[in-house]
Amino acid sequence: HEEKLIFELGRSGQCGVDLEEVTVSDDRLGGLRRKGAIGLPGLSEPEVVRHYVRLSQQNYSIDAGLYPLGSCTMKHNPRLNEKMARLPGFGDLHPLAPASASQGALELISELAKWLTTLTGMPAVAMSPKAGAHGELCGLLAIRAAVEARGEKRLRVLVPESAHGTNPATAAFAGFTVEEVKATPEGRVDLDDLRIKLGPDVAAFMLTNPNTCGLFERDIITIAEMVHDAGGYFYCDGANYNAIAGRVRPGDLGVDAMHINLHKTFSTPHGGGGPGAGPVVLSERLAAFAPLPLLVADKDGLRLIETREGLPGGAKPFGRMSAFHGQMGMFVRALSYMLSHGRDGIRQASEDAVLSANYVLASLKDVMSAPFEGPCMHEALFDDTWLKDTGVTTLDFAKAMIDEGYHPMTMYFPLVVHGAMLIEPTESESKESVDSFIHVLKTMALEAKAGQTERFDGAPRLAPRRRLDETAASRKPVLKWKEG
Amino acid sequence: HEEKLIFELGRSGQCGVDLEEVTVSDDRLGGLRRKGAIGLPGLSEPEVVRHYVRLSQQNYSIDAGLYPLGSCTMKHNPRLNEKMARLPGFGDLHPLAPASASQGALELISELAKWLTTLTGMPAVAMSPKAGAHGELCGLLAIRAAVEARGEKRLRVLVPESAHGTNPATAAFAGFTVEEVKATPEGRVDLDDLRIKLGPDVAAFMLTNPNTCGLFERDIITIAEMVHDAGGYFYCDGANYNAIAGRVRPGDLGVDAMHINLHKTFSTPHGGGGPGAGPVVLSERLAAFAPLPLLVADKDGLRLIETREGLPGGAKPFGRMSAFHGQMGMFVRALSYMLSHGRDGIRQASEDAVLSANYVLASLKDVMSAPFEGPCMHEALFDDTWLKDTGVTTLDFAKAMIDEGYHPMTMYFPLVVHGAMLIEPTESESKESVDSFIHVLKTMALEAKAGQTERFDGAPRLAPRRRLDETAASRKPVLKWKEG
Amino acid sequence: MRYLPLTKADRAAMLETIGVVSVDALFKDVPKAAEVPVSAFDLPDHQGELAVERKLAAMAAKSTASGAVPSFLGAGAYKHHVPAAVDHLIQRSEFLTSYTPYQPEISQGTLQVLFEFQTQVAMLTGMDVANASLYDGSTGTAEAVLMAQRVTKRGKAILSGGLHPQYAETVETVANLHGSVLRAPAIPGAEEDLASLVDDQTACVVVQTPDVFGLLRGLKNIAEAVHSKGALLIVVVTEVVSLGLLESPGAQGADIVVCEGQSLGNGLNFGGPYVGLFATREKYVRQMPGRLCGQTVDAEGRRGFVLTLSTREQHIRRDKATSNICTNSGLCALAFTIHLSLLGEGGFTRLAAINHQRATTLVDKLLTVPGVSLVTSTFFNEFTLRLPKPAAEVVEALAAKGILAGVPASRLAPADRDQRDLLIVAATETNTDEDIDAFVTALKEVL
Amino acid sequence: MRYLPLTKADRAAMLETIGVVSVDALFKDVPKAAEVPVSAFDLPDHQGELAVERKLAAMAAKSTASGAVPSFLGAGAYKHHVPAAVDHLIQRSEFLTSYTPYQPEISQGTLQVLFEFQTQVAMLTGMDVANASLYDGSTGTAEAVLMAQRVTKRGKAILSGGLHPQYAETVETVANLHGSVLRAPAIPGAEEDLASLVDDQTACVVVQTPDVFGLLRGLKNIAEAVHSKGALLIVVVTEVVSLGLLESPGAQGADIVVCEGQSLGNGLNFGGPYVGLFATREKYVRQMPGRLCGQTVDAEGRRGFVLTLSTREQHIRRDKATSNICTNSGLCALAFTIHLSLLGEGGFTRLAAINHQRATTLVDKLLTVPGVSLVTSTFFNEFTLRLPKPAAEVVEALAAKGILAGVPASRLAPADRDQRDLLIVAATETNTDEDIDAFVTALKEVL
Repeated sequence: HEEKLIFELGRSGQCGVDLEEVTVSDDRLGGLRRKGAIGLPGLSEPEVVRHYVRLSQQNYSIDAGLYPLGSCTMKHNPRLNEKMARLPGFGDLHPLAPASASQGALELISELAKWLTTLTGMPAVAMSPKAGAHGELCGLLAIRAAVEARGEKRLRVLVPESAHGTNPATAAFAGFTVEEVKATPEGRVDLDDLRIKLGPDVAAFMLTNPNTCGLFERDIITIAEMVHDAGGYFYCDGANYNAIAGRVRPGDLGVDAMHINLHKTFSTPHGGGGPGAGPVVLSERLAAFAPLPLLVADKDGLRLIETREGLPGGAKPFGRMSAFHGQMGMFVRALSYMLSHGRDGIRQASEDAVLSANYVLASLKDVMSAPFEGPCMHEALFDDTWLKDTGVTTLDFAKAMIDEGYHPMTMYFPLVVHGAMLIEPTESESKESVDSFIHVLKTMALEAKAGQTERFDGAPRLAPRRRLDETAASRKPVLKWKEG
Repeated sequence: HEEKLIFELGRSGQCGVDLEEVTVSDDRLGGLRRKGAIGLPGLSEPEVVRHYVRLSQQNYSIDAGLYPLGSCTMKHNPRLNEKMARLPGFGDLHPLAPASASQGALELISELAKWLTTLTGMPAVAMSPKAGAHGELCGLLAIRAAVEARGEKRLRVLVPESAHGTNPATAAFAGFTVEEVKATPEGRVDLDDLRIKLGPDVAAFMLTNPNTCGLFERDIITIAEMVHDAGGYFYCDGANYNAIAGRVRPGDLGVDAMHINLHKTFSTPHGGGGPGAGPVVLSERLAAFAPLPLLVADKDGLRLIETREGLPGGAKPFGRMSAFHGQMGMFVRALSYMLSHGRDGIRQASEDAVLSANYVLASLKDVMSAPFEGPCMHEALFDDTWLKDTGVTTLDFAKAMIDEGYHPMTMYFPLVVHGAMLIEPTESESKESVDSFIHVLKTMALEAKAGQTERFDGAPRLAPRRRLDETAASRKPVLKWKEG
Repeated sequence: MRYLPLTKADRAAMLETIGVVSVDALFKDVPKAAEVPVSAFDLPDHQGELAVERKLAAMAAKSTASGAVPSFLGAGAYKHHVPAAVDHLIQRSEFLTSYTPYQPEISQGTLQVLFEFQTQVAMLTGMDVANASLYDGSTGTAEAVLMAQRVTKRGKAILSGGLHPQYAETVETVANLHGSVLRAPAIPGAEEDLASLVDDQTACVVVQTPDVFGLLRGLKNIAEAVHSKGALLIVVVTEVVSLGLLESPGAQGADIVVCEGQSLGNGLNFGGPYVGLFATREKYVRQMPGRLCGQTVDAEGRRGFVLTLSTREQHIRRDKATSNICTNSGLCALAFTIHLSLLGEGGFTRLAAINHQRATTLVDKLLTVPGVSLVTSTFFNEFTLRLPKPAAEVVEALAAKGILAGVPASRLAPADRDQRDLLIVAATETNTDEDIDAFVTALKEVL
Repeated sequence: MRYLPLTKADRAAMLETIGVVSVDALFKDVPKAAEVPVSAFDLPDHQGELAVERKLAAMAAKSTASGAVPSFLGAGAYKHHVPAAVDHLIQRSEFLTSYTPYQPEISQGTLQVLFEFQTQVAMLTGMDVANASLYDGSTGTAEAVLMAQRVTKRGKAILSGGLHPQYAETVETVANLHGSVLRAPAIPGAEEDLASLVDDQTACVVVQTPDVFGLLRGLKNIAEAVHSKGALLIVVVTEVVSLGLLESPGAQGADIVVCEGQSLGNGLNFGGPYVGLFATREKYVRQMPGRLCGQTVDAEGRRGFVLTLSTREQHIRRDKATSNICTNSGLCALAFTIHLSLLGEGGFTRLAAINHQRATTLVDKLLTVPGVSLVTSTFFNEFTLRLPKPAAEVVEALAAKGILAGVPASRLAPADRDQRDLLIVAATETNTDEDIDAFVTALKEVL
């Protein structure tokens, strides 16, 4: 079925809402009344509902199957959290309602902040960043402000070569120059290279831990000390926090700032690409520089400090990440998740995530090839050595998984591994589900190696679409519908 | 994908809820504590959610496509109605809460009753029947009580041969013997035959109008008079009320009782086979016999009379259809639908339903064959004359529609038409949608007649299952899962 | 008119294809005298969503939701916590807006759910087979009596005095048409001697456990007595959660078991829609009312499910059908099945234990109130108290204090003076210690 | 632990396959000193759904929902009626629980929605192209300024005094890193002379309309001035519904248009998540931040959609990317698109007219209150009043009477003494005549 665009389905004179026609005068419009039509199509409610139901049916989802995207943490999204986020006292509360009318919401933010700081062992948290990359920016701006407060000028940021693209992008966005630190053959930070590159002009070292190869950085405490000794700050990318939450406190590792992807570790739904939320926990050294707004408690209850007027003692906010107070809807979901799991459940979830990934690694490492020695953390990394001479690429293999009812794993990331395949089953999968997945991958791998490559050729075949021409799309971009 | 049964997926020690383990003593259990295990499987929440999401994906639905089931009225189910039914004052209200705590719910029932009686032009309505067939039963029991109150004995009920199976089944259920009245070649009640069969032992004539051939009974007023003249009551099956609501009042036609399928005309969702709701409107002659509970208003507000104690003057309820007060959840949805449409919208909906059916009839009658002259009401009836000698049956044709993305139409009903195909597009379909449907049927019909019958052979092929062996299922019924 | 996709232009084009000038021409078979203008209806015109929502929300606000106050109402409908996943899943378009699964190739979702439901119901009740649900417990009980009349070819149905009076009235309304109904008088807190009423004209005896007063009824003796006369024992359970703690009716000799399934997956809804569970022994399967889902294979040999044994049903058998029912309570059955799947063996038995423990705690505290005594020595999550004054007055007085205290027995049986001071009280996992204390305190105040 | 499917037995079997004796062995790379026992966390253990729901519901009950009282709050977030179908559809598993559509073969649903969204945004804003959404209006504005700095290779950004102060602060936080930001002082109710501030170092001028006080800003003059200096005009719209009644920024010469899209499809949510709309001229497309969805064909020639121009993005370009953003506000954009599809041209323009009419009615009634004057001679659905006493005090006094009267300008700009008595008031289609009368009456009482 080819579902048309709403612009092709709609027609003038039709409408999916019933609103009265009112006549308004021009008196208070300053001559700015719209002259032409907008061009929006008209559709009745039944047509709109069917259109979007049909479109949804062309999507894969975690509710319908295992979603083994390494570094994305596609775990179960409890519906309780959706229900809680829709409580009118949260979902229908205006961000500029008086503090007296907002106590419940402020209490929720306060409670979530307590969970985040307690779990991470860090003294402070900036709640307002709206996604992981936004959290990185927040952390780097706090570092920048701290460096400036010390009267120093440090304009370099170091990142490992295996880093997520957001790390260098954010550092550049925050006005730093970026330099890469090499990886060892064991897939971890090369301490010698780090030592060479650290210096009085380095503001921060950004490290994902567990790292993007799915490994825990064994020398992390040494790394933190090296960075601190050089006068820099240690930024930890919390993308992989799901492996260690409830068991390891980043604060104990010497981390100065770490963003937490609530949509990964704490299961707010990915929603087809957002919204996320990326609160940043901060060390004692950075806490004072947290951005506005600040949440404080006094005798009248909780209140927000939203401007530089009336700051509490010592606060030196570097600025503001966005209007209002952050992703409240995601906060409610995350707290609902945390309360449900409890400290014991969060720890168990981390352990199960790691257990599942190692189970996948152990079960597949003989038919596929793993570039690094295990154990891994919550994701299992393979390279494409084992596909050599088969004519099958990582891409082919991943796309063929679609025909078996699975979303592909993360491919070609991290960049340090050739033809990388990064598999993260998460703690939400049953053993039976993981076993089926392993069985399918094993079967496919053996076929590929045996030269039975038909299924890989131009896969997928059973999806709503065959492979799409991405080159044509970017060569001559068609970014909106045009009549005719 | 073959989705296992929960019993095959689950395992002991797993659970999808977190409930504390409490120890209870036997003191107040009278020695009746359960000894053995029940045998239920254990599954975590993610597994349960995925299981039912995957199962749902094997279903067709009105949200995803046109559902042309004649006599079933598969129309759009507005989500507003779902939201309204979940308002705590309706959805979380106990049926035996004190009247003082139930005023809002009683007001809703009262308001819905007003809409139903006003639209039908009937003085009273019994709200408690839980589905259409239950409403028929309610109507016949009221008739039975009225006959008995007159000191008469009338044990026959007449139904047309084209009637829904529920009509004779209900009449028998209510203790009547059933006799069929013939149809004319024009697909309507044979008045001569009716006249012959009416008599002093006939309690009621049951007629669907518009009838099951999709036609309005032109002589309905005469029919009512004939029945009344013979001392009987005129029961109208309201299954097809969707064609005339807001335009014709059954009360004006001489009807004594008519059930209204809220899940058809007033769009409460079919839910894969229920729940429905079947309030019965009653004429002056039957109103006194309406079953308990009765809703009355007095100085303290609204209240229910639930037992024979304290009946209002003249009330002679024949009994009780069910515990409590009927399908409240459906009442809310239906009233939400009515308020949204208004009297003008309900009329327009009827007109559009009739228009669409006639459009289908006009567009297909040259390639398929229609047994009766139009215009039809809200459903278009075809027979299988046009399939003669093609080797394709009504069943084949209907099943092949599945491969084109459509639910089949109603088949082999009404029984008076050979190989019947009854198509009801409803008012919820856009012209474009109906045009696509017509185009597909026309293409298929031309192929069938041209001898291109491959697609019909063993259709469907693209559905989650091929044709299922119903004979085997009923010969040796397997009605539950068994271990191993 | 947001729900109607046809535009004026569409209508004109369609009329042209049909070959008539106006839609009125399509109604030509309607007698002119019977057509009325829209103004004939004293009802409002169409309204936007916001207006409808305001009106209905204002109405709903005039009732007291069970979740809004301490609430101890039972007597056939129970407030339980339903996991959020249940309501989410039943609202999926593919479940909510699909029809009866007559076309199995594109209805395996609904059908497999029904097969799972039937299996769960058979397990809970301890019976061989179950159907795909009936409207509710009360109509299911009536169907059970009619089925017993068919099976035994006898007319007399004996109803225990502990059967919920509204169930008994529902049974009487239809079973008297095909035989006779004998209702034993209610003896709150005690088992009546039903065995002595059974004779060789008896089709069935109907016993509810826990009974309407909350008393647990042992079934083995009555089963023996009934079977010795060739009659059937019908057991009714209005609180299905009790089956997590108590012996199943099937294990005690029941021939037909009917339950109200509302407690699992479904809200109170002021009495409906609910879901009737109906289970029986294998040998009676072809006499069962209602839909049945059965397992089979498709043309490629894959397991699949279909509606089966439809030769019992009205659309085939017409006036010879086993029942006139052609609807089940599909979506409510789905909710039941999902909730029970989430619970599983462990969760369901723990839930039952918690319910009993809550009721026990409540009883013990209420019995500290002077003048209050316990009528039901055994109970699951519901029991009956004798109060020192009419229970209906007490309930009203407590409602004014924001407590829904229970159901006065007089509401169900106003003619029975002996029941005037009896209050039927239920507790579930949703009742907190604070709820219980508030009840006890308020009761002391009003007595 | 209802969300964790592994049982003890599963874990043991998996450990055996891996070849280790306990899960601790899998954490062997973690320094021992850094591992803490679960007791190290001063937090509760896991809880059931009912307990969590009780706790969060009790918390939520301590806030005043906008729908619960007459509410006139705006200043960047607006209470509108969202049709029930929107929330139903966005909760479908396939939208809610899917990832970014990097695998287009199994993500056409999300992708086509984004393509529709981009088209709608381009239409509303009168621009050539739009992206697939950003976090919200404020961060979108910051991105727009950075983009202007990239496009013009100049550093200076001039912000109108009518720009929402929290937007201005968001811009300053990042744009100062790559240039300088000049904020014009706010002159409530009037347009400042921005043109005179533009020089050949200027990258862009940012104007909000309706501005934070509700005043409508004409853009043609400033567009001309800005373009004559080779700079870009960035237009910010915080109330996207205004575009149904007012001329689009694109038609008035804007180069980049940023809107907060919350008003359509999305709830107030105490400030987030919201959805930023971002549109620009064709020639700047490769300098845009954020995801873009483009049309293409699949291997069989069928139309399909993919994420495109990703060479701008961080996962390819790393530190050379146009932005560090790798998330859009997908589900909020979906809600926006569904709501706008339901509205269509007719519904959207009627909605805008109703909003203006509501605000006009409210203004006229409020101006009957002694001492109250109107600061903004033009407005859409929001305006600013001067009160005879500090607005923050009045707001608190009215809140105590159950009316959320508006946003005191001093909350956004406490340092500006001139704004102390200014109250920013919004009205939408959700405000009834009764709401308005209650506000007017209460205001008379507190002044």
